[in-house]
Amino acid sequence: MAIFKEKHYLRVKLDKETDESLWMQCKSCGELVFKRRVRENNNICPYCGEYFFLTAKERIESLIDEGSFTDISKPIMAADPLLFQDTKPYPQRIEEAQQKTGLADAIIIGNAAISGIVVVVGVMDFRFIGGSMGSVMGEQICHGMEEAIRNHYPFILVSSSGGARIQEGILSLMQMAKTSVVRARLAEQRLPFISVMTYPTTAGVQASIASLGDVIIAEKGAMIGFAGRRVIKGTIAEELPPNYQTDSFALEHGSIDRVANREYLREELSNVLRFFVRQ
Amino acid sequence: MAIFKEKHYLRVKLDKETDESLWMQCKSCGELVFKRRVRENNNICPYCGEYFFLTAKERIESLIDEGSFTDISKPIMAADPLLFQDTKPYPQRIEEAQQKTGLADAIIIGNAAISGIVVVVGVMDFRFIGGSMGSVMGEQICHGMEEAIRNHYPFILVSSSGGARIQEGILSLMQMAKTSVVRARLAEQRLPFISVMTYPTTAGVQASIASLGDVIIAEKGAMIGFAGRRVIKGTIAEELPPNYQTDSFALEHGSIDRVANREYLREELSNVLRFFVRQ
Amino acid sequence: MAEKRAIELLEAKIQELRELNKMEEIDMSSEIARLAEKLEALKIDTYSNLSDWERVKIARHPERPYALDYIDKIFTDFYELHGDRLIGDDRALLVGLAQLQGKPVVLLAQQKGRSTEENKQRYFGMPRPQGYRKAKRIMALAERFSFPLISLIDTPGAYPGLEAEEFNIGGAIANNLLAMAKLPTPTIAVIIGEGGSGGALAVGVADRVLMLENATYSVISPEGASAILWKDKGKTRQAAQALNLTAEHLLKLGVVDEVIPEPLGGAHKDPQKTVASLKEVLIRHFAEVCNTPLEELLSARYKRYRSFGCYRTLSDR
Amino acid sequence: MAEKRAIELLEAKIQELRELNKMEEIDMSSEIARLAEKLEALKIDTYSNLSDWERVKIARHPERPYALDYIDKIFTDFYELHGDRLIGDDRALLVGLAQLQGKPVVLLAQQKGRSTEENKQRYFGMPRPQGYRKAKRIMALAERFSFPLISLIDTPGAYPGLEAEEFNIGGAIANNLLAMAKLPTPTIAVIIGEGGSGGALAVGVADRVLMLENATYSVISPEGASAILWKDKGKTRQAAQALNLTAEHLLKLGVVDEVIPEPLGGAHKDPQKTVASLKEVLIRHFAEVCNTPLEELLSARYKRYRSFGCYRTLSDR
Ligand SMILES: [Zn+2]
Ligand SMILES: [Zn+2]
Repeated sequence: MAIFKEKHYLRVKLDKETDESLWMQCKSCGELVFKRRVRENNNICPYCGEYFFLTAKERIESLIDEGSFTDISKPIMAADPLLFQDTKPYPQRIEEAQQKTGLADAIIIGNAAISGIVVVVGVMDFRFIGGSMGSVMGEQICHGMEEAIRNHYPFILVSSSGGARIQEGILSLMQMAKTSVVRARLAEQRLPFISVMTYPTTAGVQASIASLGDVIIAEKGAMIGFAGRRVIKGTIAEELPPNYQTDSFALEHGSIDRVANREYLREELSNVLRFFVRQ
Repeated sequence: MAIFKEKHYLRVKLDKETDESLWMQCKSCGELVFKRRVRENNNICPYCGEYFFLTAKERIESLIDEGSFTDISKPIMAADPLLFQDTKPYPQRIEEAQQKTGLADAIIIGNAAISGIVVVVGVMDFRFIGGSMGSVMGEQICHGMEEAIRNHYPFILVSSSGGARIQEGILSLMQMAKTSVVRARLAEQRLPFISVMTYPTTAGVQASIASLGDVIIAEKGAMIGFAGRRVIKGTIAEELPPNYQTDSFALEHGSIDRVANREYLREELSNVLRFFVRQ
Repeated sequence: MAEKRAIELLEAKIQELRELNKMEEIDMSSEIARLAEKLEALKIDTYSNLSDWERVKIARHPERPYALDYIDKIFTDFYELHGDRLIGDDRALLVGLAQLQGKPVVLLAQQKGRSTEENKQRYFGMPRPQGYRKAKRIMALAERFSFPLISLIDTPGAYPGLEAEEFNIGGAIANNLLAMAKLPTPTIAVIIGEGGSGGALAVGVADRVLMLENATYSVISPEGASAILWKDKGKTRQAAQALNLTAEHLLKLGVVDEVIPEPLGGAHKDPQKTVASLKEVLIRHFAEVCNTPLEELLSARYKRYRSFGCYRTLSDR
Repeated sequence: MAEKRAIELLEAKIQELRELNKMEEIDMSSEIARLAEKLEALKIDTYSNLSDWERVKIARHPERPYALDYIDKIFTDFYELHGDRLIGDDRALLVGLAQLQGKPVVLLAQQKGRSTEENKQRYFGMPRPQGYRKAKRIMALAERFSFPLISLIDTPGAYPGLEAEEFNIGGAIANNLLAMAKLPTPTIAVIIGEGGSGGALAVGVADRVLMLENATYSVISPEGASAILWKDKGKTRQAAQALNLTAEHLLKLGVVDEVIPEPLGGAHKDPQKTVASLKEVLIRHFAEVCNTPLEELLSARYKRYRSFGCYRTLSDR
């Protein structure tokens, strides 16, 4: 369930006037920063170290060997099986998201190399309806795993998602099962699956494919969990610890293997991949 | 580790003078009870419901179809591989235990029927050095499982043990691994193993074969756990709940499947066996 | 609804007349028959065009039969097994062995409470990680002994709470999906009440998915969808409609294989009849899956789940 | 021990002379050589007839190399993995991937703390259920990717505490024994310090069991045995003797395959040398198990554990 308000997480807020400009303001420390410098710094504020959101493409750039990426996403986009309409019709939401992001849906699948190791990688984009998993994302993840099986590559999935996409109803829920059955095949083939959880990896995505990695690495600052703080507060009125559903909470409670700073994530991946790939 | 004082658990205390007599006194309610009546009542006090200890033979009687038992224990007894001596030599302890119990060691293995279902059953006897598991018990349990495999019978183990037998040192510890490797074979053969935990099932026995049942049934009033109350109090000075390591504690914390009153244990076994045996 | 009140009054009246009929000399059977006819017509009018939101309320009706009611009547020798062997036991998700048509099966059953006290114990039917892991443990038993597995699904969702998060409820659900994907034994899931999102799916990946007529199955509750999408807690009716969460819709979407009819007005109006319908359908599918070679089942299960989803190729655009 | 004091004084003296030798014109090398000879003789006198209780003290020596010290020097690229995916992470039992001789392996390592703070985190090297279940999870990884598994054992025992019991530590240990019995990959266990009962065995069922000369491995601690059997906490020396817990004894009993020599006085006297010995022995066995067909390994592992024990047939009586 995409239960998060986007604005709460969109930490990079560009002034409309200066959108095209060279400068941006850090929401965390308030400093004006040269945008290229931020970009070159993995979208980390050079002043306060705050992580800004990475688009899927920025994430790919920051993780893989330069120039090694080939987009192998299936040429598909969302249909509207339920003729879903809330405050707008679903197709309109899709179109707006596509225009905002330049993506067909909330995930890109590609071939790439990480320190020379060839992998299939899937990267979610939170800007696209909260990175929500509908039929397209489910299909792309399965397609990615099948490509990995076909070519005997490791599979890497970088999650950034509020959960299942409500607008496709039960079909979104079924993507949790769908990705799981294909994940089982990947395991049968003894191919490694490294799951990278970033901010946020929650609800239907955390409760399915993202939690099924052979190794699970969280990016520092990730949010990881099933039911959001608001849901729990609403239902149970329980006091939640300050680190609730943070990377440190997940590590402490044993649901992930490691936490890595963004700038070391590439190295982290290359370190772990080396065990699984005979070179 | 046999970390319990026997006297603490031997609740049936016969007056030396009246040992041969027809009467006994219940330690719990103080009533004088006709011994035969207690015996016929599964060694439960007819006045207060207190469970008295069952010897292995009494336990067998109370669980199986009358007259269906054949002792198939291996004709073995403890050696003294370490030439172990504490306040007495180990062979002397063995001999005393043998004389007290009329048993070769702390377990009997047999063929028997429960509601007509033929099984291999192993039953421990706590009177024999605290039901401790040394080489003989480990071998007998393995032998029992192998008989079950040979004849395609279910295997039932009724535990009553303080843990591994100290006097055989590391060889006792190895019985935990030994029974586990044979248990794995039983599973490969898809034969059911029903583990019955009685008072007490602790330490090395609870931390190996007794916890590996396909179904685990505790007798009401059982004690189940790894580290005894004294050990924890001694090491950690933690406050322990009043039901610590009782049957209800184990049920609540998910380490056993069911709790059954002694008088229903036979029925309980026949109920569960029926699922596994095509008749 | 005024119609519901009228139905209740009419039902009461007919009952009174039936009592009179027994006790007195006067024969009232023709009057009774006429009234019964009227009642039937009124019921059909009232219930056959239930809105999706009305079905949600029926699915949640406090008198609706719960899992144990079906287990009692359809299975024999239910032998409950407790505990995940890790942390604890969960009373919202029961597991055990039982016989169906003389064959041993493994049961997974989500169970709500009838009383406040029972609901406290059963967390209002919302399983915790302890429950999902107990289910996973019992799947291993089903595998070892080739017991078919039958799930009865009825939950608002997995329990949202701090302890559940600490015990990695998301991971527990995910691992159940994986386990059910591979489980080498016939599996059937029946949605008998609320099919609440991941909390339902975690025991619902199966060779056959059956669903009672007024049960619901959804990625999110209408309340949740209303709050998130409309930013308004009151749009539950619209949300229910939009979500396509009824059995009829789910049958069309291929998520459900067969819809089990309920008495007019819902299962609670005639539990016995509901049990009988469910039993008939379940037994038919049970015979089918048990008579299908395992390889075929697994391959069909794979294809079923692999193919879920609906999208356009970009050239359609 | 007066001898130990003498050894320390002599060592200090030799060190002083060596310093002098460097700085001054005077050649003291013959004096140094003579003293070194004396020192060696004294050491042999003192250490070569260590009582079992003295070895217990060496095995527990706070300066003794711990698991991470060996991992650092013998393996490359240690990549720790955290968490059991159920409850938590355990710092007394570390798991991870590493390379040995250029081959990927899975490591299980029981790790004590050096400081009070570290010991608090590591529960003095006593793993909790979280640790054993993390180990079991990583065994599944070893199985999937055919990684050999190497355990470094050094624990006073599994952690005794309320939470550990609540999380079924006995069941966790039992299930590890079962998992290691079947694990279809080569396995080696090395006892580097204390092999504390079930808490050690839970990661110690293996194709090869190696042991450092002054390590111990026992069904119960000397303190525990003393309290239970002698009803006297002071009989630890006798208990240690009676338990046959040293490497030499365990080799004879067939529980251990090879004893790895330590420097005189114990591993902490010369950690580098100890590491080198351990590495040599480990690598030799590693090559052997990796070159043995898996079927053979599993069948030998079965036979090994099936045959443990010593008893008389009743006709011997
Ligand atoms: Zn900043
Ligand atoms: Zn009494």
